[in-house]
Parts: sequence; C-alpha cells; structure tokens
Amino acid sequence: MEVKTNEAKRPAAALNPLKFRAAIYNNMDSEDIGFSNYSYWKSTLRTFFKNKAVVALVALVTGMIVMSFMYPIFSTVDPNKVSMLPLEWNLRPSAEHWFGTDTLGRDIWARAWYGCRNSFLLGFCIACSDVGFGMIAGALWGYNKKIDPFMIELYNIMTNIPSTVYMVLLAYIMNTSYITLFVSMASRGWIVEARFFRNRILSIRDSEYNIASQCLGTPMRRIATRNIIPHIVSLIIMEAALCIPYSIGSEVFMGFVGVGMPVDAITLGNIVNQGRASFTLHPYQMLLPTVILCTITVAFYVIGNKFADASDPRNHV
Amino acid sequence: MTKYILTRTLRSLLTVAIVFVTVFMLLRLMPLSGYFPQEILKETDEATRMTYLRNQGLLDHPFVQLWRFVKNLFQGDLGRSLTVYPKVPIITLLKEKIPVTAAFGFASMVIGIVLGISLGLVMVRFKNNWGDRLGTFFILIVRAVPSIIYLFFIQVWISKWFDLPLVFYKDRPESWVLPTICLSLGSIAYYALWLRRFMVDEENKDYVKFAMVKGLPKRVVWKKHVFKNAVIPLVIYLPSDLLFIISGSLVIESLYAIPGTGGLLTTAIKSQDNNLVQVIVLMYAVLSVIGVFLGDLLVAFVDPRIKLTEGE
Amino acid sequence: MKRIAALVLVLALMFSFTACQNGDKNVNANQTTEPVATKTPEEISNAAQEITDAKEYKSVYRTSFNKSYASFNYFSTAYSTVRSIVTNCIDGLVEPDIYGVYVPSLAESWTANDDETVWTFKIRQGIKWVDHTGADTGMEVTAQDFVDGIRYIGDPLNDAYSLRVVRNLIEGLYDYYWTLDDIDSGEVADKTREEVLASFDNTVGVKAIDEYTVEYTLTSSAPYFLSLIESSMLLLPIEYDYAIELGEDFGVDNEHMLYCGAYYISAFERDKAITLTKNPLYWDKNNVTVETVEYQMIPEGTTSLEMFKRGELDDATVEAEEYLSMKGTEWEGKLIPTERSLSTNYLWLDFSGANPEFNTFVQSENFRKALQYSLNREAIASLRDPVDPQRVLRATINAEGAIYDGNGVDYTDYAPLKAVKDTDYNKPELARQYMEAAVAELCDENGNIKGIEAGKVDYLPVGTFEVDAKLPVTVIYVGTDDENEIVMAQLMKTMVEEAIGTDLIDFQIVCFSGWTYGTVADPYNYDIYFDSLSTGYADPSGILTRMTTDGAENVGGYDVPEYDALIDQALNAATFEERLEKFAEAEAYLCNGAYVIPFISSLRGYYMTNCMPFTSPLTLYGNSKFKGALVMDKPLTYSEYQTLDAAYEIARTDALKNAD
Amino acid sequence: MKTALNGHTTPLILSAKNVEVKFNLRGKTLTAVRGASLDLYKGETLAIVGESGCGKSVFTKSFIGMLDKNGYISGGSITYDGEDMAKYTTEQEWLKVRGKKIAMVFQDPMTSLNPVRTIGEQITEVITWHFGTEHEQAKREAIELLKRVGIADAEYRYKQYPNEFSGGMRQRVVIATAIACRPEILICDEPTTALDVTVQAQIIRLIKELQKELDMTVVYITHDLGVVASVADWVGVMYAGQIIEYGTVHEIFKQPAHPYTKALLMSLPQLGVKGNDLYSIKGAPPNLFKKIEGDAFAPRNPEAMEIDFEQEPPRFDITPTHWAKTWLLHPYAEIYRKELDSAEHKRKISATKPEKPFGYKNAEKLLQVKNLSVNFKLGGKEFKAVDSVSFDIYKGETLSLVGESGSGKTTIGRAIMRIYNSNVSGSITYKDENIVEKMSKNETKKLHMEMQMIFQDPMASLNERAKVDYIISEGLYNYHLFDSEADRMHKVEEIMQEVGLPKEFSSRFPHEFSGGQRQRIGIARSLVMNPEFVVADEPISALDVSIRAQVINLLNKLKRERGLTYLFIAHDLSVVRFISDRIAVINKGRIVELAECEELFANPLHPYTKALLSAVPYPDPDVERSKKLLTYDRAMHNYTKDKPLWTEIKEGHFVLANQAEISIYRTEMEK
Repeated sequence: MEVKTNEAKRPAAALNPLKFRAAIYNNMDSEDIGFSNYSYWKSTLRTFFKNKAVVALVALVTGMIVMSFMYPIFSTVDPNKVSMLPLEWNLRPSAEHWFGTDTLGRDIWARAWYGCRNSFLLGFCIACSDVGFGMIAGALWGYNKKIDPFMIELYNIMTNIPSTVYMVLLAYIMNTSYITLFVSMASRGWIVEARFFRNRILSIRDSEYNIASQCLGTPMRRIATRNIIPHIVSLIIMEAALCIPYSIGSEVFMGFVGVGMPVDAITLGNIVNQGRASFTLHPYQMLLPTVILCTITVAFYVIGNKFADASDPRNHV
Repeated sequence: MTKYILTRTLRSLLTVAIVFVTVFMLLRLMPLSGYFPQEILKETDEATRMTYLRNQGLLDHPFVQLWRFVKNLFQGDLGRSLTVYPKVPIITLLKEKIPVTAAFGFASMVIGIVLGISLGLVMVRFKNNWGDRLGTFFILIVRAVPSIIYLFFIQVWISKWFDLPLVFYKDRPESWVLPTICLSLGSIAYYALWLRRFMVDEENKDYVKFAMVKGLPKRVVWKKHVFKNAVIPLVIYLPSDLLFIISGSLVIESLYAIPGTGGLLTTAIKSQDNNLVQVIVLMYAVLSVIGVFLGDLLVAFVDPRIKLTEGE
Repeated sequence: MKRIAALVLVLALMFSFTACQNGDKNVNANQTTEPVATKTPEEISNAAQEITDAKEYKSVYRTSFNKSYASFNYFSTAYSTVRSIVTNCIDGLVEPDIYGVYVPSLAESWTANDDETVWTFKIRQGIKWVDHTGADTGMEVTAQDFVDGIRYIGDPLNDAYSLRVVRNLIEGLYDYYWTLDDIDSGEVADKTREEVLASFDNTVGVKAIDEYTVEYTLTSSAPYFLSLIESSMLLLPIEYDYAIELGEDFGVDNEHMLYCGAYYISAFERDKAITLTKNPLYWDKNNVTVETVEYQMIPEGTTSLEMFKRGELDDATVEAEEYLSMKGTEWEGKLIPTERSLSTNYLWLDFSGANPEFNTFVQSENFRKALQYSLNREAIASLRDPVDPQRVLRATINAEGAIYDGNGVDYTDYAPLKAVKDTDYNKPELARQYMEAAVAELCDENGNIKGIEAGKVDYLPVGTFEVDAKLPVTVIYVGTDDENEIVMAQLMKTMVEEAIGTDLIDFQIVCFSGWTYGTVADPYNYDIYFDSLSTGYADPSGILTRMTTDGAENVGGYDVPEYDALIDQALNAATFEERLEKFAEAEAYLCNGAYVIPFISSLRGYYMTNCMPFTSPLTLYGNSKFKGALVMDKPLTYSEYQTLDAAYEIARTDALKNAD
Repeated sequence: MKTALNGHTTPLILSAKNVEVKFNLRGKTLTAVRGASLDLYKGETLAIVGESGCGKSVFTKSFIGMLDKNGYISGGSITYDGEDMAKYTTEQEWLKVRGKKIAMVFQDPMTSLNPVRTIGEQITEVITWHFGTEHEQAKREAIELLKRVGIADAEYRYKQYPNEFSGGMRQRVVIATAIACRPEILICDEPTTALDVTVQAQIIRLIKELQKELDMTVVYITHDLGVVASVADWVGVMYAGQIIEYGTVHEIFKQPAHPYTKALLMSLPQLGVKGNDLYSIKGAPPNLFKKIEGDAFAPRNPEAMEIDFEQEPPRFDITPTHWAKTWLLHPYAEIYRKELDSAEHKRKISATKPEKPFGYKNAEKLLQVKNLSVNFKLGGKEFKAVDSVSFDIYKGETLSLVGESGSGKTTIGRAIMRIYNSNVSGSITYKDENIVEKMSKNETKKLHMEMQMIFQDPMASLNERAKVDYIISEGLYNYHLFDSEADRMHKVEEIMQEVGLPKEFSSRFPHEFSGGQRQRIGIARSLVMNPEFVVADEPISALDVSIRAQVINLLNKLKRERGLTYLFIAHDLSVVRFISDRIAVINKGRIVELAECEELFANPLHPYTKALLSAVPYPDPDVERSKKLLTYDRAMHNYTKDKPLWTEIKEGHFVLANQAEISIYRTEMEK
C-alpha cells in the first residue's frame, strides 16, 4: 500500500517516532464510557427549580403553610371572638386589626390564617384520598382486563350523576361538616384520578421491562412497588398538587351553591363567600382572604403544571 | 358499523338507565318534610301535608312511582314540577328555559372556539414571548382562581367601566355581552391551552420536519400541517359541550338574572322537586351519552386514522 | 414568567380594592333632619302639597323580585311575589283605603249580624273577568264566584295554601274538607266523592243569596273578618267552570288565568319578567295611576341596589350594612327607613327534646329567665338597623300598630303587655343570678345535674352531641345557614356565655341548611330554635290560638294549662275589648314565663324608591297595591318623606276618627 | 466523459469544508460535527456510514438548514451553487434550496407523512409552492410521480390518507414527494432501516432507478454496510463528528485503512466464521460534550498507538480516490502496521476451522410446540397472530425464528413464556409438561427458573427507576435464591463479570449505560436464574453494528459454557446464519419452512424463503451488484383445493406446501 502524507497540514518534525507503538489497552476503560450524566430525578428537580418563579412560588407556598399552621399555635387572637359592641364591627384596617374586622368584630387577619389552615387541611385530605384511592383503583383497573368494561360504565355513571344530588343527600344524612364535604368530594374525585392512572398503568403494564418481571415471576406486590409506583411518583405529586387548588376552589363553589361547609367553620371558601355579600360595602374584608385564596390556588396550579413539565423527560434539556 | 352503533347504543341506554334509576331511588330516600317549602310547612298541619303527599303520589312504593314515571314518559308526558314551579308542566319549563341557555351556550361556544384558537395561535406564534406570557397569565387566572371571584369582579367593575347593563334583558343586545364573555372564558382558556400544547407537540413530529424539508416556509407548514393535527384532538370535546350548552352555568345565570337552566337542577334537588330532578337527570344523562358518541363520530369523520369499531 | 403573573394578579386585586374603597370616604356626614314638629298641621299639609305638585309622574313602575315565582294559582301558591302580583290582579270584597279604613271594592256594601258570625256582602254589578290581553271574556263576577272560591279550596285535591284559619272559621268547611280527604285516602267508604261535593251548598256556610249577594256564616265571632279578607287570598272569587276545566293548568302562566283587579298580567317570562297592564274594564280605573308595572327577577340583592342607582329600577331595599356604606354618598339623603313589620322574631325553647341537660333545666323558670335576660337585644337589633336599633326591638309576640280595639287603643298597650314592653331585658347580672338559682335547684354541690345520666343526644339529621350530665349545661341552638342568621347566632352565643358564664352554660350553634322547619323544629331536633311569626289579621287569635298546648304552632312542646285557660276565656269573651284584654293576659303569661322569648321584630333596613309615599292603599295585613301609586322620575328624598309623613299622620288620625 | 484526478467523472456541485456543528444541551455545548469535509459530484451516490451518535445525520441536515433549534453551524463552509450556505441566516435563503435543489428522505415512513392530509395534497403542495403550478396541473404531475414510484392505481390512491398505505408504500410516497421538484441532491437518512428486508430491497432499487433517470446525486446515511455495498459509488466513514475515511466502495470494503472501518467490517456476522467469536468493538462512541484529544477512536481500539492518544491524525491520501485519517498511515507506523497485518493473517487462519454440526440424532427434545395458535382481538375482530404452528426445540441447540414484522414470531416467543394466558390454543410441552395449562405455584417457579427471555429493546426492557443491582437480582428475590445478602451480591457480581461489565456498575441506574451494556444487563438478569432455555426476542436488532457483535459473542459464549438452548427470534437472516443451528421461517403467523442452517441457505424451497434470502444485503459490493431480487406474493400459491401441509421433505427439512408444490420442491432439490 502506497501512502502519501498530506505534509502541508502538519510538520513531521513535531512527531515522535517512539509514539508509534502499541499503547496499553484497558478493556474495562472502554466499558466505562460515562454514557450519560443524566439522572431522572436530578434532571426533574433541576428543570423544576431552574425557573425562578417556581422557586419563589414554592417558597411562598411553604411560607404560607408554615404561617397558617404556626399562627394558630402562637397567636392569642381568637378568630371566633365576637364583639358585642356594634362599634367594633366592620372596622377598617388598623394597628390592632391589620386587616380590619368583619360584621361581628372578628379579626380578619386571624380568620384568614385559620381559614387558610383549614382549607389546606381539607385540600390535602382530598388530594390524598383522591390520588390515593384513584391510584389503587387505577392500578386494579389497568391491570385487570375483566373489570375494564365495568369500570368504564362505573365511570360514566358516576360522572353522570350530578354531584349536587348526593351532596344534598349526604348533607341530609350527615349534616354539613368537614366530613360531609370531604366524603362528597372524595367519593367522586377518585374515579377521575383512577381513569388517569389507569391509562398510565396500562402503558407500564405492557412495557417490556414489566413483561420481563413477569417472566421472572415477580409477585404483584413487588411489581407494584418497584415497577409501577416509581414510574408514577411524579404523576402522583403532580396530580396531588393540582388537586389542592381544585378542592379549595370547589369548596368556594359549594359554599355559593349552599352545600358547602358549616357556615360557622372558618375556611377560605366561607370567608370569601361571606365577604362577597358585603363586598361593595367593605371591600377590605374580602381583600386578604381573596389574595390568600388566589395565591394558594394559582401557586399550586403553577407548581403542579411546572412539575408535570419538569417530570417529562422530553423537557430535560 | 351498524353493529357498532347498535352495541354502543345499547350500552349507552344501560348507562342512562342505571344513572336514572339510581337518582330516582336516591330521591325517594329524602325526608318527606323536604317536599314542602318553609312557607308551606309552617302554615299546614301534619294531616294536610299527608293529603298533599298522597295526592302527588309520593306515598306510593318507589317502584310504583318509577313504573308510573316510565309509563308516562313513553306517552310523552314528563309530568309536572312539584315544588319549584308547582303544577307547571316540565315540558313547558324546558321549552322556555333551554332556548335561553342554549343561545348563550352556542354564542359562548363560538366565541370560545374563535378566541381560544386565536389566543392559542398567538401564544404559539410568540412562544416564550409577550404574547405567550399574556396568554398563559390569562389561562392561569381562569383555570386557577375560583371562578366566582373573577366573575363577580367582571359583573361589578367591567359593567361599570364599559357602561353595560348589570343584568340580562332580552331586547337589549348589549346586555348579552358580559354573560356571554363570562361563559366563554373557561372555554377560551381551555382551547388556547390545549391548542398551544398540541401544536408544540406536533411541531416536533417527523412529518413537520419533512414538510419543512420539502421547502415549504414555516408559516405554510404551521397552517397546513401543524394546525390541522393539533385541532383534531380538540374536536372530540366539541359535542360534549352540548351538555354544557344545555345545562348552563349556575353562577353566571344567577349573577345576570338569566332565566335559563343554570340553577335548575341544583334548585330542584335542594327543593326536592323529584319530578323535575328525574327529568333533568334523564335529559342530561342522555345528552352526555349522545355528546360522547357524537364526539367519537366527529373524530372518526375528521381524522382519517380512526375508524368506528367496537372497543377503544 | 409565572412570577410576573402572580405579581400582576396581586396588584390587580389590590388596585381594585383600593379603587372601590375610595367611594366611601367621608362617612361622617349626618342625615339632615328638618324640624318638622314645630310646624302647624296646615303648614305641614301645604308643604306636602308643594312636594306633590312639583313632581312629574311616569306611567311605568319597574320593580324586582328575587326568588323564582311559581304558579299564579292564588289559592295554592305560597310565594310572596305571586301573592303581591295577584293582589293587584284579583280584587277582594273589600280593600283598605290609604289610611287603612276598609272601603268597598267588589262588594258595594256589607253587613254583619250582632255577634259578627254572619257577614253579608252586596256585590258590585257588571264586573267582568278579563283575560291576559285585557279583553272581556263575557264572564261576570257574581256572588257565585265567591261561593265557588270556597268550594275550590274545600277540595283537598286543590292543595289550598294556608287553609287552616279559613277552614276553621267558615261553618261546615272543616268537615267538608276532611270527609273528602278521608274518601281520597280510602278511610271512608260509605260515601262517594260526588255525594260529598254535591252536599257543599247545604253544609258549608257560604251562600249566594241572589246573583249579587253572598253570605258567609262563621263558626265564631269574627270582628276581624274584613282584615282576613284583606290578608287571605282564599276568600277571593274564582270562575269555577273555567278553573275546573283547566285543572292543574289553572294559573301556571298568565294565559291560564282570569283577572278582575286593577291590572291583568299581560306578559310573563318565567324566572325573568312579569308585566302588569292596567285593566281597561276595571270598575275603579280612574284611580289606577300607573299604566304598567314591570317586574324583573334579580337574584342577587346587591345587583338590584346597583340597578336602582343606575336608574334601572324604581325601588330597592337597602340592608343595614349597605346603609352604612352609603352614608356620605349622594344616596344618603334618599334612604328611607322601612315603616313596619308585623312579624316577630323569637326563640323557641324545646320542652320535649332529647337533650337531658337542657330538658331538665328548661322546666325551671329561673333558667328560662336567665336566657331571657342574657340577650343584649339592642346589639342584636344593631344587625338590622345600625343607626336606630331601638325601633327593631320587640318584646311581645303580636306586633304593635296592628290590632286596635274599638276605641283605637293598641292591643300591645293593654296593661299586661305594656308591662312586658317596658321591661328592660338587657340585664346580664340578673341572668347570672337566675342561672345560679336554677343550678341550686337542679344540681348537686359537685355540679352534677340531678336525675339524668350522661349520654348521646340524637338530633339527627342535625347531628349528635355528647352530654355529660354535669355543668355547664349544654344548649344546642339550631338555626338556618342564612348568613344573617348565622351572624346573629354567633352574637347570641357570645352574649349568653358572657352573661351566664361558660362555667354554667355551653352554647353550641348548629347552622342547618335546607328544611329547617321540617327536620328541626317539627321533630324537636333542637334546644333553642330561631323562628318568626306574624300577625295575620286584626286579631291576636291568629297567632295565640295556635300556641296553646295542643296548638299547631307549639313547636316548643310546652304544657301550660294557665295559658290555655286564658285563651279559652278570650275566645268566649263578650266584647272585643274583653277579648283583647284576655289575649293580652295570655300573651304576657307566655312572655313572662319565658316559654318563648320574643326579642326583635323582622323589621330590617331601609329602602329607596321613586314612588310618592302614602298614595296607595295602606295594606297592613295583605300585599301592597299599585292602585293610586305615583311614580316619580327621581328618587324620593328622606326630607320629603318626613314632610309627607307628618302630613299623612295628621290626615290619617282624622280619617280613622271619621271612620268610627 | 473525462475522469478527473480524484476519480470523479462529473462536476462538483456541493462542497462542505471543515463543517462544525454545535448544540446547546442542558446548559452545555456539544460538538456534534467536528470539522467534517465532503464533496458531492453530480449523479454520484455517496454513502455515509458510522455508528449512531457519530454525527452523520446532523452533518447532512446542515446542508439544508434543518438543524434542531438548539443547533447551529459554528464553523466551516458549505458551498453550493456559488453560495456559502453555512452563512445563511433567514428562512428565505434556505427556501431557495430546500426541497427544490436538495431534498431529503427520512428514516421512518410511518411518521414522515401528515396523517390527516391526503397523500395527494402532500405531494401537490410541493409542486405548487415551488413552481407556482396550477392545482390541476400539479395534480396530474403528482399522479405521474406516484405512478413512477410504483404505486398502482395512482388516481385512486391520490385521494387516500397515509394510514391506508403500508410502510413500503409510504416510503415510496415520501420519495415521490422528495423528487417532485427534481432536486439535484437527494439525501436519504436511513431510508430503509424501518422497513422489512424484502421491502428494503425494493426501495433501494427504486432510488437507484430514479437516480439514473433524474441524474441526481444521492447521499445515503446508513449504518448497514450491506446497503452501502449495494448502492454506493463512494463511501465516507464517519466517527465522532468527522469523516475519517473516504473512498470508492471497493476501496472501503476491500482495503479499509482506518482501524475503525476495519473494525466495523470485521464485526459483521456475515463476514464472521461460525463457531468463532466475532470481532467486536468495545464501548461506545465518545461523549461529544468532552473535548476529544488525539484519534477519537483510540480508547476503543485495542491496537491503538501511543500517538493516537495525543495528537489528532491528519488526512493521508492512499490513492487519489481514497484517504483516511489515521496515524497508521504515517511512515513512522510502518513497522507497527506490518505487525498488525501478520497478526490479522494468523487469526484468520486459526479461525477457519469449521464448526461441527449439531447432532440431532441423539438430542433430546426440550420443548415441543404443537398446533399453537394465538388470537388477538383487534377492533372487535378476532385476529390470528399465530396460526397452528408446530416445531420442536432440542436441548443445546439454537433455533432461529425468522420473519418480517407482524409475522407472529414475537408472539410465539411470548406464548412460550406464558405471557398471554387466555387466547392461546394448542400445546407447548416443556420437559413433558404442557405449560399452556394452568400450573401450580411450584411448577411455575420451576418454569421461571428454567425458562428466561431476552428482550429486543434495551432501552425499554430495563426498569429506569431501579438500580442494576436490583434489576439483576429481581429473579433471585422472587424465589429467594440466595443464602445471605453477601451471597446475593456475590452472584450479581459473578454474572456481571460473565457478561463483561465491571462489578462496580451494580449501583448505577440503567440510563448510565449504553445500548450494548444495557442489553448485557438484560442478559445478566435472565441468566442469573441459571435457565436452561432462553427465548431471545430480537436481542440485537435495536443495536448498532459494532455492538451487535458483542452481544452475539456473549450469547454464543454462554451457550457454550452453560449448554443453553436458545429460541432466537430475528428478522435478519444474515445474523441468524451466524448463530443458529436450525432456522424456521415464519410468514403471516405460519411457519413456512424449517431446516438446518446451512441446508436452508443452500436449498431454500418455499418461495418466501427464497425472496427473503435474495433480499438480504450482503456487505460485498461485488456480490450485491450481481444479485437478483426475488419477490414473494401469497397469491402464487393455489391452496383452494389442495390444502398445504407441514411436510418433512427431507430429513430435518420441513416445508409448508401442498401436494403439487411438494413434487416441484422435490425435483428442485434433486438438481
């Protein structure tokens, strides 16, 4: 073989002839290629927190949660303290009452935080039950072809029965309370979540790694904990985050319809609905609760959506 | 195809029947005193009340009542309202109310589609730019903030700023503006959000790249390829809006004093107007089933990939 | 990006809040009150005349209603809007004039026998039924139509509303009704429906003596019968054949109705609008000043106020809170206090409930009085009228200014009730003393309530409660979830607990949505229950006879034979004055024993109107009429109102004197 | 026609010089193309070969300005038509060239066409846009084009949607669209990879014909050296963003100069010797985020020289038409080169000992499949994926199941693994036990330990959220096949060593591995159970050429050492020939022919087998250019009266045929 060097490119003088001999070859080095610096959770969190607004919102929501749970512990103001002096009703914001008082002279600042706590609790409970039951039902649904038609019909039926029907019935049976509201919202939310998870789990069920587990005789329990749950954790977080503003918003709506919380319960929904009646008269009474309510719902909505985006590997760029 | 429609119809009928019977029976669990508005309860004694209940057939066995209802239904008689509009034939009520709500529903649906799609296009066109951000902000407010809050703001402030009537009047077209806009806000946000998402998804598909490689300018590719594909998944939701069009919005109709079907079901349930609830539930169930069915038909019509066959 | 979104949102909210706060600065301006009292009657009526002359009047009156109305069937409807509309469309036998004196309406004249048990009315001739276009139907209003009215309500299948008073009062109607009902339910088999229906003319005390004379025979003396005609729709006439032919369709809309009043319903849209148009064939059409009345349904109260401000309505009610917000604005001078309410708010105490603690204590008068004296009624009244809470207070069951004896003396000024009215019930110390007395009486030294055991109180569907048979006494207050009532309940809780002390009483509030009366009051699922009753016609019996031990309205389930005896005496009294005297004694007995605790009237807030006041009939018991109303193009101011009011009061005193 | 000094006979039309393309990815910069140069001459065919991730696709996309949004040309020039396209910034500029002068065909015809527009619209829009043709005229042209690319009934097909076309037809439509403007240059990015072999051959033939007709320059991007041998005039080998060797197709195949080119060719199973290990390239292409020093291939080259790690080699011209970038061509390396040549020569001699054929006479039957049918419900209709299939597998052999996509081969594998419970009929007997029926827990356990499966897609078959340690021990956990934690760890490490992975990797997650490594993890997961029988479902078809060899070697090694029995499912006959003892050819759910490996290649009887064999590309330009393509159509059988039967036509050679065909086959065999 005749070889002509393209001398113009490189002066031969720079080369050391001794280098033209076999180098030591390390078999394992070639295996350690560091193919990717990619890690799902790291990338998810990095993508998630890359957005400064998200960081701010997470901080804000954390702050509000801490505040709403710490305030009732450390504050001495009784949010239900009714004043018998009409002069103390409907006060404007002052040093003593930062956001004024309501129709019965109760401190709005205190009520807002108590309401915030209660609404959070309700939201969390509903999110947990909806997503929790939804996931379990969705897993059974996705994994069991036989119950599929049954579940689809159940879904159709449940989403077709107007929620007010059984909410009014429940209110009759159980009286309006946190439990009633919880039961009536949770009794329906799960099936929607179940359908969502069912679709995801179906795709996991038919994925090759899951078939591989079947071939290895992996028991259902470990398939659930190892194959399914780790893959839908991000969905669970996202759904739960989106469930919270939804349930808080629903509580407000139900208050409007008249099947919400007991009206003396302090929740954001109640405060906003009560403030709405006197909105044109004492707008400041609605200011703080509305701002808190909107902040929570907007923040969770944004966080949920951003997390959904961040947990999508396609966005890990 | 015929077989598909047949089985599909049968299954839908079953669903409707179960929904209906469930609601029917649930209503019979309600307390007897619930059939009387406060005003009547306070003015009547037990015996008179029982007389009334007996006259209305409410003391009969639920199955007897169910059978009577079904029998009348097939004779075209929907019965009369019990407590909300005492003695008024339900068919009359529906005839009066549905056109009002439906007019608003259609108007808002059209506005929702037109504005929603325009907004979605603006957002994609100015992706990660001001248009996108403004649109996202709008969607965020509509979807995250409880609707009662912003609807209330709109009624009080917007009507003042633009000097629009506070409530709806049949003969004053300007009074239609606010309620229609309020009704369409949700669907504007919905269509904009999903159109944007679908278009961004489609954008990365091979066929879009291939269309670009063909030498078509981006604008043509977007118009002829991306848009059409992104709109198809939205089409499926159109007929399910049917139910929304007929059922209306409780809050908006109450705020603007629109005599539509909006609060009808809720009021009927709370007043224990069995006859009215039954008919409405039946109607809504049928409509929603039809809506889903139409959605599938429509998708099969616009999307050449989909054929109507049993199973999903 | 979302950060900006959140920021803009917050800013937008804050902006709009501050923007709307600017509106109500300068709240310190006071209402200007003219020194009316110093003027002579002549000056006053001249001033009033000036005001009236200076105005221009419109022929359209625009008003609102907030609840969807049901059917126009005036015998069966329970809705106040419909009742007020029908009052203007169907005339009764008599009607009050602008001073409240009964003057002829469809009846030209009337007589009553000595014990006022037989009333005979001479019907005006030539009154025509018109249809929804105002056209003459050819049918005439005759005595038979009034007989048929009773025939109609006497049939249980027609579901007449609030039938009890009339059913008991008209001779034979009670038996007629229940016989029919027994036939319907199958309890009576030896008669047929047709037989009983046919027997109506012979058994029931209403007769058409001739074509234009109707005679009512009553079961007991009823000096108040004219006021009953005003308030009860059941004594209105009906074109029987027409109604029977329509069956259940009678009154479902304006086309299925006949009219003989000042107006006919010319247009209607369900849940939206109703239009009344002047009846061209009306017998008294010269006194019908407003040509058209437009009703609009506005579900949200704040909206109708806003619409009034924008000139889209001719009247609007103003709640107490709204009143405060309008102080200092251009509207301040246009707020007119609501004149009167015949309805009283009171607390029922449950004597037969399932709560052993309360049940033990409620039998003790000391405990009941402790509750009675613990309420700061003025503070509660401030919720209704923050400026002048005094006018809301009411300690009696029947209202002031509703019932007068032959001498013009107000029923509540009879001695026993006068004492009740003059008592100051705002005495927290006294409440504590009464409570301590009750505790001493009912508890051992360790605070255990004698004779009962701890357990669970089952007030389902309201709820279940644990009681420990120890002090403090658990009291369960049940109210509706109406916002105003909740606020009031919360205030009451604070008052009771502060006055009596939380060591002795534990006041729990349950706000129950929905069918409060049917699920709470009627089955005794409460300890304390908030309710109201109104004086329906010019006689205390309307309420008081229903509150006897076995009366229909004894929701508390108490057993007070003394009261029952007094009521019996009143009913059997020889003269109207004696009757009132005994009723007053009975009413005072209930109040003093705190079996029920009336505390305020239902009077609330203010209103604004474009109407000239005191020009239409003074309908104390019934619904207001538009006949004679004058609609201005500008809102009435308070000072104008005061002048007119003064002139009216003078004129009314004269008119009442002349009537006697 | 005059031959230029560099061997090209036609004018130069496009010249890319030192093109550098960068991408911004996760905040870092990745250099995908590192100064690659290329010249295109009119009417010639150039193939660019290389492993995935070497930048061949990116490089050619830069010719038409179709880089992804985060990519940009950061250096060099691309001269076309007198303009430097590397400097183009606006869409307007690119539109003059894109589609009109330079067209491109993508890999996957299933996704290249807009599913909701008719194919007619998609073709006409190019014509009307570029030439402003009237719609009617454009439609006529489009129909002509469709006819030209071999679509029958073009007028009717014009109105149809892509989903009404098969994959091969769609690719024809794509090609028709691409040539609609009669471009000068047609870039085909892996145009046949997603297609079945028989279709692939037809498409390649079509492109060849069109090229001649339209006098186009065609650039093929492919990793399949068989395709290269069949179509290319010129070949450029690309590695780590550079063209490292360039020459005529003969030069590249017969006298490769760069160690990478050599390695690629040597690792082809077609060129390997049965029974011996294939040559394999270890590792994977370098991470382009890092700065590469010296010869990019050096870390994977066991014979690299020290200088390779230090300095980037310049371009050495071997002949006027052939050059390569490797220090081996430097005069200083002459001695070392000779050493390598002689070592190579020795290896070849030692390797050519033929493998002794598998002895079926004494072998025991491990698995018997009788009349196996599998039905699926698809859109309400029963669909027979597998239609009464029968075969036996002997202990210790490798039986390959070959067929096109959708033929039911994977279904058979999964049916044996008992993944479908309900819709399987017939019998599968494993060690005298029918495993189609319901089994006790103990029997299931035994089966799970003895039968294992290896999956096709190494990306999908590993649980992304589990560590390698867990993935491998999953089976151990399931049946608690270890004494202690230490014992388990030991077992895991042992098997990892066996499949050639450092044991330290056990705490990593799957995404940290390359495709080949992942496939080895999958193999380790199955083998840790110590199975006797393994179903390997296309274990190499998703892998790069270089990596295939690793896996094939591993499978062979394990078979030798552990005495495993394989059911090897594949669509690629060339690979199958290298590893199997017997081959079964499956078509549309039925096995049409089954024979020992060499027997099948020597005497294919069934027309489908013949078509399949003729379509397989062979990595030798001489062989490729002389071969004749056979086609198979089911309609050529006449089974209306004479039903086909599964017949043993010769000992160990089965064929699905009716009586008439059997007699024909017999005469054929006697020849």
